[in-house]
Amino acid sequence: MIAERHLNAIILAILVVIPAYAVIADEPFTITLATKAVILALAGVGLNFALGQGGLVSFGHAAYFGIGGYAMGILASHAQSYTPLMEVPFVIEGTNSMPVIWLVAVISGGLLALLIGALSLRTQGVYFIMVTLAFGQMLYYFAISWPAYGGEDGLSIYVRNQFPGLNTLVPIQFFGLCFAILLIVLFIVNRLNKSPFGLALMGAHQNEERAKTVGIDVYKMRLVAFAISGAITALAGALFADLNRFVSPVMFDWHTSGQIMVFIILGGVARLFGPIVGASLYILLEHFLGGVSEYWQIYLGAILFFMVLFAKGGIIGRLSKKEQTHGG
Amino acid sequence: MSTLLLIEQVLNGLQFGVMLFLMAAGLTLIFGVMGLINLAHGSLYMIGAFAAAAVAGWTGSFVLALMASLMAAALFGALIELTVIRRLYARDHLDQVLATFALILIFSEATRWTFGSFPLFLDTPDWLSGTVMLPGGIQYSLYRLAIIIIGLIVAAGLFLLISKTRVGMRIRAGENDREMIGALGVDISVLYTMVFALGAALAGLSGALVGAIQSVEVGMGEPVLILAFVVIVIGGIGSIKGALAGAILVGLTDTLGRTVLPVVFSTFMEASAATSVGSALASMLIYILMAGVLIFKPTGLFGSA
Amino acid sequence: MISKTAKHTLKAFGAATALSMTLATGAFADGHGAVKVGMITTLTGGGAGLGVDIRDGFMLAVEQSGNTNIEVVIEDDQRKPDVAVQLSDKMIQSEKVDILTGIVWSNLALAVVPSATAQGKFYLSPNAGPTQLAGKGCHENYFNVAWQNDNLHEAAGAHAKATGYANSFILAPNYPAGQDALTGYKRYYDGALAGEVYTKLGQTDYAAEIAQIRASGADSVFFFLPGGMGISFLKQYADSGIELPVVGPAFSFDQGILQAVGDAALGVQNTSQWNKDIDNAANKAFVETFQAAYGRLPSLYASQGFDTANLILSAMAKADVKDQDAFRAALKEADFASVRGDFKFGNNQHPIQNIYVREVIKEGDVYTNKIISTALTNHQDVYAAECGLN
Amino acid sequence: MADSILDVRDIHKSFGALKASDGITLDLKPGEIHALIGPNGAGKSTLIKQIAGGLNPDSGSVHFMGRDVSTMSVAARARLGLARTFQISALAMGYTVLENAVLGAVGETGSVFRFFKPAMKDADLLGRAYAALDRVGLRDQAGVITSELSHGQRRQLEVAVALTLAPKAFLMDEPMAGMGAEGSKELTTFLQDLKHEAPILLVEHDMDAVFALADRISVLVYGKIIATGSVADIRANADVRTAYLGEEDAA
Repeated sequence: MIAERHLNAIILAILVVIPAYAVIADEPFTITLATKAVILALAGVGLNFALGQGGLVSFGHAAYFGIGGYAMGILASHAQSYTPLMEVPFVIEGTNSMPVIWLVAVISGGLLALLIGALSLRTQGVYFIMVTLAFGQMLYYFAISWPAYGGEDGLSIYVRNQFPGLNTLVPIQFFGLCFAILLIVLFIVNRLNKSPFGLALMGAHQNEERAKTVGIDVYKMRLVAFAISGAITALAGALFADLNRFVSPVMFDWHTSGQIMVFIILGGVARLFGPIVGASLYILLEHFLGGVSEYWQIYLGAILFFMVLFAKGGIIGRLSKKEQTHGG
Repeated sequence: MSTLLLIEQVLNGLQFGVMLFLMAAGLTLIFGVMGLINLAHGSLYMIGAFAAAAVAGWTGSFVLALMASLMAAALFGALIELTVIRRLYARDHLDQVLATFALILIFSEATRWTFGSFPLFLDTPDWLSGTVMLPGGIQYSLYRLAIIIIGLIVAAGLFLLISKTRVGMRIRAGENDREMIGALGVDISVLYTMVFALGAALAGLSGALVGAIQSVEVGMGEPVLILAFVVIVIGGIGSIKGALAGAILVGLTDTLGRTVLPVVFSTFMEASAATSVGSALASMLIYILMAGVLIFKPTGLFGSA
Repeated sequence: MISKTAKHTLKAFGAATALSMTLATGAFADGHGAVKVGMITTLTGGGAGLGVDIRDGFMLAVEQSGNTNIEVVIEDDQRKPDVAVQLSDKMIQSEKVDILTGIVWSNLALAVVPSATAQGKFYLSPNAGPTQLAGKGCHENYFNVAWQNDNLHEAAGAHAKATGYANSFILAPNYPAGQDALTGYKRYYDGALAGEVYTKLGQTDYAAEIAQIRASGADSVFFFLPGGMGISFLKQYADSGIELPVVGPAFSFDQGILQAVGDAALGVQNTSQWNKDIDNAANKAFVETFQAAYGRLPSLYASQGFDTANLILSAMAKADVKDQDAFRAALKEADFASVRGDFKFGNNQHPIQNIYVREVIKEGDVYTNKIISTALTNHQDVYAAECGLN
Repeated sequence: MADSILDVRDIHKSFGALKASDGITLDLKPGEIHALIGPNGAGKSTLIKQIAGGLNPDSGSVHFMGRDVSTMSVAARARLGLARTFQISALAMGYTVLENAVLGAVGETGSVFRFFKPAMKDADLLGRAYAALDRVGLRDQAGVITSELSHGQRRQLEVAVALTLAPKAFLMDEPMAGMGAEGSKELTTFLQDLKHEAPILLVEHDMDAVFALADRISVLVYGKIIATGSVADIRANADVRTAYLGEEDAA
C-alpha cells in the first residue's frame, strides 16, 4: 500500500518510459498503443469529472467523444477537399490545424453537453443513466443515416492534422502531444476538484440535500460540471480521430460509452488517475488476450467481472491507502 | 396511405410492443424488486432463442422448443443469480452496469463457442404459419397474432401473480421495503432467485418467439436490450403496468414513425431524399420519445419518485 | 487445425507443412522472397461468420500451395473501424507485413485502405468494394478480388429487367452501402418503382415494410439486407403469405446463413459472381477440399478468400514483393485459376467478371444455390472510368 | 407584522384526502425560540419542508425577511439566510468535518462558480469554517471523516454548517434527538445564546428541552395549530393537554 500521489507518479513514469523504450527498440506500434491509452484515458478523465466527482452516471458520453471526432473529421475533410464548410451567411473554411480543431471540439462538446445536460439533469438515478444513453443513441443513428459526412462509412482523413513545430505523423511526436494535453487537463481537473466548485460538486454528490440547504443551486452547478466533462471528452474524441485519421458513427455507439465507463471503474471512481490506469489496463488486456484465443472476450469479461466483485474502488483504490479528500 | 394499411400498421406496432413487453417485464421486475440494472438480460433472451433452436432441431416440435427456451433461460437465470448476481444487489448502479456488461461478453462468446459463428434455424410451426383474414379485409400473419395473444396472456398472468398471490404480495413488499420483508419471515434470497429466474424465463420466451421470425444469432439480444430499457424507463422503472404501456407506446411510435414519416416528408421534399431523411428521423424517434417523456415526467409514466 | 486464429498456431502449421512438403515444393520455395500477409477480419460478434469463412478459404489455398514462403498474421477487428485502423497500424509498424487483406465491411475498408496504400502496402480486398475506392479514389496498390459494391445489385437490376418485372418495391438499410445498393439496382432496372424504403440499420422487425409491400401493388421485391437483417426479413416475408418474386444480391442467400433461413428462401433468385456448381476444375477441387477440411460447404466469402490467397501466390511465383512494381504487375495479370472461371482486373483493379443468377434449392437436407442464368457477362463497374490508373 | 423574520400565512397542503397542512399561520420574531410541537403525523415535517422549500403549498404563502419566498427553491431561500438542520443528519459523510464546514462557507459566498483557487487553502473560507466549528466545539475533530463522528457530534456539525451561512433564521428539526443528557444540556445553553443572533424555529420531541428553551410554543395537531403561546400558556391549555400532552402521558 502506497500513498496515492506516489502511485500517480509511478503511473506517469510508466507512461513515459514505455514509449521511450519503444523508440529505442524501434517498435512504433507500442507507441501507437500508448497513444491510444493516453487518449482514451483523457476521455475517461472527462467522464470521471461528471461521474466520480459529480455522481452523474452518464451512459452517453460517446455523444461527446463522437462530436469531438466529427469536429475533426468535418473540418479536416473540408480542408482536404478545399471546399468551405458553409458559405451563408459567412464563409467558414475547413482547417487541418490541430489547435483550431481542438477548440472547435471543446466548444461543440461543451455546448452539446449543456443542451443534453439541461434536459437530462431533471432526472435522477437510473433514469439519468438511461436518458443520457438515449441521447447518445439518437446521435448514433443520426450519424449513421446522415449522408453528408459519410454515414456509417465514416470519414477518412489521409494525413494527420498539423501542429505548429511538430511532425504529427511521427508516432512519438504525436504521443508527446497527446501526453502533454493529458497532463494539462489533469492539472486543470485537479484544480477544479479542489476548488470551491469541486468541493461543492462532490458535496452534492454525497448529500444533495445538504448542498441545497447551504444555498447551492445544485442543478446549475451540475450542468456546468456536465458541460466541462463533455468538453474534455470531446477533446479526447478529436485526438482519437486524429490517431486513426478516421471518424465513424461507432464513436457514438453505446459500447463506446460503456467502455469509457469501464476505464473509470477499473481504475477507480473519482480518482484523478483512475481513468489512466483503467484505459491502459483495458488496452493491454485487449492487445494480449486477442492473441490468446478467438474467444478472448470470454477472458476479458471474466477479468472485468472479478475486478468489479473483488477490487472495490478500482485498482488505485486497491493499491493506495489514502482516501481521496479535499484535505491538505 | 390507406386507412386499412394504417390499421394494419397499428396492429404491427402493437405486436412489436407486446414483444418488447415480454422482454421489458422481466427487466422491470428485477429492477423493482432487487434494484438491479441487468444488462445481461439480453443474453438470457439469446439463450432462450438458442435453446429453442437447438430443441426444435432435435425434436421438430415448436411447443417443446418454447418450453426449452423457458427452462433454459430460467435455469441460467437462477444459476447466475445464485453464483454472481446476488453479490451485486448491494452495489451501486455503476458496478452493476460493469459487471453485467462483462456477463454479456462472456455469454456471447460462450454461445458462439458452443454453437458456432453462423445463425441457427428456427421456424414458425406449420399450425401457426400463414395468414388469417381479419375483419375489414386485413390479411394478417397468424404467428404475429399469436404473439400478441401470448403477450397479453403473460401480461394478465403477471398482473394476477402480483396482485392476487402470496408470492406477488412478497414481491410488492420487497419493492417497497426490503427490511420489512425480512421481518415478515420470508426467505428473501429465495424470493430474489425466483424473481430473477422468472424475469429470465420471460426474456427466454420472448427470444424464442422472436427467433422464429428473426435471426437466431450471437448478439441478437443487444438491440432488444436497449429497446427494453427505453421501454421500462418510459413506463417507470419497477412498474409492470408501466412496462406494458411503455412497450406499446414504443412499438407504435417506431412502427408508425418509419412508415408515416417518409410519407409526410415526401409532401414537401423530393421522393428519394424524403425516404432517406424520413427514415433517419424515424430511427431516432423512440429516443426522442423517451427524452420527451422523461423531461416532463422524470420518473416515467407510472414511476414513483 | 487451421481453424484456430492465433498466429502462433499458423506459424506452427507452416512449419509442419514445410516438413511434409519439402520435396513437392522444393522448386517453389527458392523462387522468390518471403511474403508476410496481414489479415484483418471479423472473428467475434454478430458478423463473425463472414470473417471466419474468408479466413478459412484463404488458409485453405495457402495450405494447398505448400508454399512456405508465405506467412499469415490474423487479427480480429471486432467489426469496429477504429480497431481495424489500429490493427493495420500494428501490421504495418510492428509486424512489417507486405500485404494486407481480410476486411469484410466497406466502412472498415474505407478506414484502413487509404492509409495502408499510402504507406506503400498492398491491400487485396476479399469482400468489400466501396465506391470511393473504385473511382477517383482508386490506388495502384489496391486490388479488389471480390466485386465493386454495386455489381451484384446491378446484376439484380439487369435480371429484373430481363425477367420483365415492371413495378419493383425496393428496400435497403439507411446507410451508404444500402443507398448504393438501391442506386445499383436502379441503374439496370428500368421499370417503375412501387416503393423505395430505407430501413433502420440492424432492424429486425419488418412487419411494417411487409405491409407496405402488400399494399403497394408491386410485381417484384428487391432487397439488400445483409446478415441477420436479411434472415429476419425473409422469414417474415415468407410468413406474410405474399407471393411476389424476390430478387437480391447473394449476401442474404449464402451458404452460411441459408440454413438459418430455411424454406423461406427456397426458389428465391439471387445474383452472385460465384457458386459451388460453376463448372471448372479449380472450383470442383475447392468445394471438395473445403468440405473435407472444415466439414461444411464453402460460401461466397470462402471462395473470395480462396481466390485472394491464390492471387497472392500467383504473384509470388513471378516477382519478389520487395520489388513493388514487378509484384504489382504480377498481381494485375491475375494469372491464377479462379474458382469463378474467367477473372481479370479492369483499369481500376476491380474485377471484370460474369455475374450469375442463382436460385435457392434444397439438396437433401441442405439448402444451397444453383446457377440458372448469367445476368451480366464480363461486367465492369461504372466507376472504372473515373479512375486515373490504366 | 413587519417585525417578523419568518411569516407563514394560511398554508394549505393536501396529499389526496389527507390534509397535512390545514390553514397554518405562524411567525418567528427576532431573538426568540419558537418551538413547534405535536404528535407524530401531525404534519410537522410537511410544514418544515414548505418553509424551507422543496415542497410548495397548495395555497398560502411563506414570507422571509419581508419577501414572499413561497415559490423559491431550497437553495434560494438558503441564500437569503434561512438555515436548516435535519432530523436525520444530512451531511457529506465522506468529507471531513472541516470540509463540511467549508462547504457551508462556499454556499455563503453566494457563488459556487469559483474554479481555480483550492477551497481548502482559501483563508476566508477556512476562517469562516473554523469559527463555526469553534462555536460548537468541534475544532479538534476538524480532520475526522464525518461518517466516523458520534451521533451527537453530527448534530453539532449540522449546527456548525448552518452557522457558516451567517443565517437570519434557523429551522431546526429535532436537534436534541439522540443526544445524551450531557449533550442536550450543552446544546440547550448553546441555543439560548444563539437565538440572539438569529431566531430559531424549533421542532422538538424532547419536552423538557422545549419547556426550558422556548419563548413561544405552537402546537400542531392534524395539520392545524391548536394553540400558540408562552410556556405557561401551553402548560395550562386544556385543549393541548387532551390532544397532545394527555396522549403523551398515557403512552
